[in-house]
Amino acid sequence: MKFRCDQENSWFRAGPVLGQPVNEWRYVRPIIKLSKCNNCGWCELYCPTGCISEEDDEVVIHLDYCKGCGICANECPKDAITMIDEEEE
Amino acid sequence: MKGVAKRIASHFQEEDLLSAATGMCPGCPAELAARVLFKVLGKNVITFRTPGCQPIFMTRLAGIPCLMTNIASSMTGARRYLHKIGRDDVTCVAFVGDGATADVGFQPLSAAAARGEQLLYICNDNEAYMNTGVQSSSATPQGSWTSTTWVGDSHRGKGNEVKYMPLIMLMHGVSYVATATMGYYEDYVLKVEKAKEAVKHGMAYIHLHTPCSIGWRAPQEKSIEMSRLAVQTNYFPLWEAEDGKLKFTKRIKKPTSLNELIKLQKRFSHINDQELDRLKQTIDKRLALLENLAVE
Amino acid sequence: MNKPAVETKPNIEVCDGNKAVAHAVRLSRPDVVAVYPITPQSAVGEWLSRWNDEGTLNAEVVRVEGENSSMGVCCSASLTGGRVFTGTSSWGLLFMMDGLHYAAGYRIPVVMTNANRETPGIFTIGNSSQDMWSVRDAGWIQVNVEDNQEILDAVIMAYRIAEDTDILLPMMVCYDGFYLSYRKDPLEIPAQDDVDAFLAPLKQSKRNIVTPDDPMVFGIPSFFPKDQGEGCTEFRYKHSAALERVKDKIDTVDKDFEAIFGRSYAGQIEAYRTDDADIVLVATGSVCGTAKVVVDKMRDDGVKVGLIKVRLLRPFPKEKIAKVLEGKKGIGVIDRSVCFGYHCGHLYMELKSALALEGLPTTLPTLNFIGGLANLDITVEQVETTINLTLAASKGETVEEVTWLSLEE
Amino acid sequence: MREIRVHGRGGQGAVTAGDMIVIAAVMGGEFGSSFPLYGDARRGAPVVAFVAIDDQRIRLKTQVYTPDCLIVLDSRQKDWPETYKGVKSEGILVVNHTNTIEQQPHPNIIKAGAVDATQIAMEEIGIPAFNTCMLGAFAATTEWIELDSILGALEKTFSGEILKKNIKSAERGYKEVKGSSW
Repeated sequence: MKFRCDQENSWFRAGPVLGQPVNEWRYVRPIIKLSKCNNCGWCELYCPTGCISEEDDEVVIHLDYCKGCGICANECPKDAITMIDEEEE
Repeated sequence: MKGVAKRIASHFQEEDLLSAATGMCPGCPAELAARVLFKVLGKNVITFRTPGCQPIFMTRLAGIPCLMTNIASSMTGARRYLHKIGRDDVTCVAFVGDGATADVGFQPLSAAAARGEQLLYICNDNEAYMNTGVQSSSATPQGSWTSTTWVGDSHRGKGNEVKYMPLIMLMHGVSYVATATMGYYEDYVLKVEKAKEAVKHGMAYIHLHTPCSIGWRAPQEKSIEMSRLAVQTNYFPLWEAEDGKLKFTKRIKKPTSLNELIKLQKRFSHINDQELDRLKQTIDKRLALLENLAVE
Repeated sequence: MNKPAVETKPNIEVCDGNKAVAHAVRLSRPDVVAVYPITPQSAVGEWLSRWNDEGTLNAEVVRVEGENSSMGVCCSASLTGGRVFTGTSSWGLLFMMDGLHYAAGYRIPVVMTNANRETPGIFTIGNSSQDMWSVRDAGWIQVNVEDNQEILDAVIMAYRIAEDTDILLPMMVCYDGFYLSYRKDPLEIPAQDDVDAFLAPLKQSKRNIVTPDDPMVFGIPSFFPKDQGEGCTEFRYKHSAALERVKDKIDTVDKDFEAIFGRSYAGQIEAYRTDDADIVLVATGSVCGTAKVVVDKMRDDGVKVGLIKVRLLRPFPKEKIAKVLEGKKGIGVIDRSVCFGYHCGHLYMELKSALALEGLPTTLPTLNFIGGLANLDITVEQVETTINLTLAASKGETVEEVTWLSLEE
Repeated sequence: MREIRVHGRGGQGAVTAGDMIVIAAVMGGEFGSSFPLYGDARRGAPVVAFVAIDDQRIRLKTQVYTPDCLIVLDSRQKDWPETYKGVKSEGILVVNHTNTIEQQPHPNIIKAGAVDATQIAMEEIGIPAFNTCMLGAFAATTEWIELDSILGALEKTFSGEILKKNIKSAERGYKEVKGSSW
């Protein structure tokens, strides 16, 4: 018998594992116009995937984990985020 | 920042206990709600989930997958054992759908509430069985299309009113009942904080309204906006009840027209004026009932 | 009634099968107990609740609202590390069917008793084995016992078997409703010290538990169907292999039990006067008591008859049974249930398949007798009939393969 | 092995009477076994308890078809033919009845003990809990079990004031039973 798992049943260690990148799910992606952004943090707050963070006073979107839902663009009070087609440069 | 605002903000320094990528659909407010939930609750939890949308995202926390038919009893078993070995510090928390709450898992939930089990139960109400393909549940609103309530010559969407779970739970005499939605972020955070405390004395139940862009056939970027509109139209009033005393946490002085919410959702695309009126009447009736019960 | 003090010496008490269960559970020191009342086993929950309220049982007793919930309570309490107990019967057993599969698939040592009773559809509360056999594919270890002392002893042994790290499977101790659950017999109630000593080896065994201190998650679905399928195949294989290990384990545990308590039940099966027997009855449950009396009586009359009492139902002890039956001239199987789709009894269907798998000649005259449904008695006369018909068949006479005892002309 | 069948109605204590005979037998150094049969109806419906006593562990798990002794708690059942079904020759009847049994109730019954257990129970206990009185009468009529063993069984079953009252009732049953034989 060839076993893949050393457990008797489906136990998994719940370590700090990142899931699979989800960038392929996306049709559109967010672009921030930094000139319009006032660092209010609203987009970070509402991003369901938690892929937006503030680094060195600048909002950064980790696109590997962005599913392109567009909530950030919809919620941004300054209209600083626009969703562009994934194919666009 | 001061006071409550500072406390809420402090949660965002906490570690995000969910995986960065989960299998949830794009724009799902439940993913956001769970992320925030565990920032407030911390790691000292055992999570309970059922087959459905929710199991996918709790990969970094101790968890037990349960049957949809008896999630509240499963929580009871773990909670009682933890109590016996002196681990009352561990919170047993469920994050499950409206089907598991209001329908197939209702009997155990009702019994656990009546026994006063110390459980934190969050109902992720997206108003239908979304994970299996948008079948009607007893939380589905009147007139809504679902894959089991079609619009045709003999029927026009779901026939009867919503089974309003939060009030049913209130009548069980549980420690804490609240309605919440991600459109009112800080309100949700405060309610989770209160629930975390209340669970030391009995059951805490949060009814979380989470628009589902797939099942509601609505634009995915609008899910947070819709959850806000649901409150502003009185479609989903925000209230809480500590030890049975009901009070509104958000009063809507000038309600937005229900049409603003309905028109975003293609599941209501067939709705005519008469049907919209009927839905409005149901909503008004519920609000009037809540106002009669409210202490402030 | 007299409440049990902590005894250091065994104590004789006249009690029924349900109280025997309750005593065994109390002595095994469970952490969480959840029992929903159902005839004919309601007293199990009554006794455990009472002793817990009176302070002689230190457990969390959950007054659940249904059997599906009692299994839910037990499963998660077991997953978090507790020793658990639930008991049920018939409709209740079927109401927890999803939970039964859950417990077995998750490989958690839930211990349960089932007072055998007819299943819904024909309204009766009477005894039969229909419920017990209906759940045989849930992946549990199942034993069925003959008398009340055996109930008590089997429940204590169940913890030792289920919680063994080689096994880690839920275990169901079945006993006939009414005929055992309400029968009062003088029982030897073991001393707490002895039970503690018997269960002590389990303290060394470690198993995975769900705790926030070292988060393990359980049964997470895979994103990729192939992984899920292959993973499932592997876990199903391991589960099935663990059930096979139960066969030897139950024999060893029986010997360990005898060393401490002086009583033995011979493990998987009990072969009663079979060595020189020409024909052998095969039965399970309380009817074995009556059958032994009849076997003795027929032996006095010169009939070379023996009895195999099948204790272990899952895994089915096919090797042991085949070994005893090798070279016999006729077999008569007594069933208290109906295996729909085969038009015979369950034990008969199991036995036929065991004989074929073990390579015994298919020409061996094998008869089936169905009786004792819905509290009907399987009487001395009926057992005599089964022996006489089996004897006739063994001599080459033509006998109906399946006889429905109370429907005979 | 001696087999006893207790006939009564739900609530009259037929099952408890059967159990106490077993406890008494065990206290007297014998083995016993008892078990009731009833449907899902409750108080008032006919109930039968099957009891067996022997000097070795009882393996038989069947009902009692050929009783050596009948205990009839409900005096009306004394007149039912089915009460006597299968009774062995040299059978004994113990019945809750006001008067001595004059007429042989069944050809196989050779001995009978009648006691007004309802009256005694009302006087001693205050409620018609007459099964313990009947046990006293059973001990006296059959002489299979010592009265002391019956009283011991009561001690295992009751406590306090209730125990005292039941002991008195059983003792009176033992003393006041009116025997007849054929």
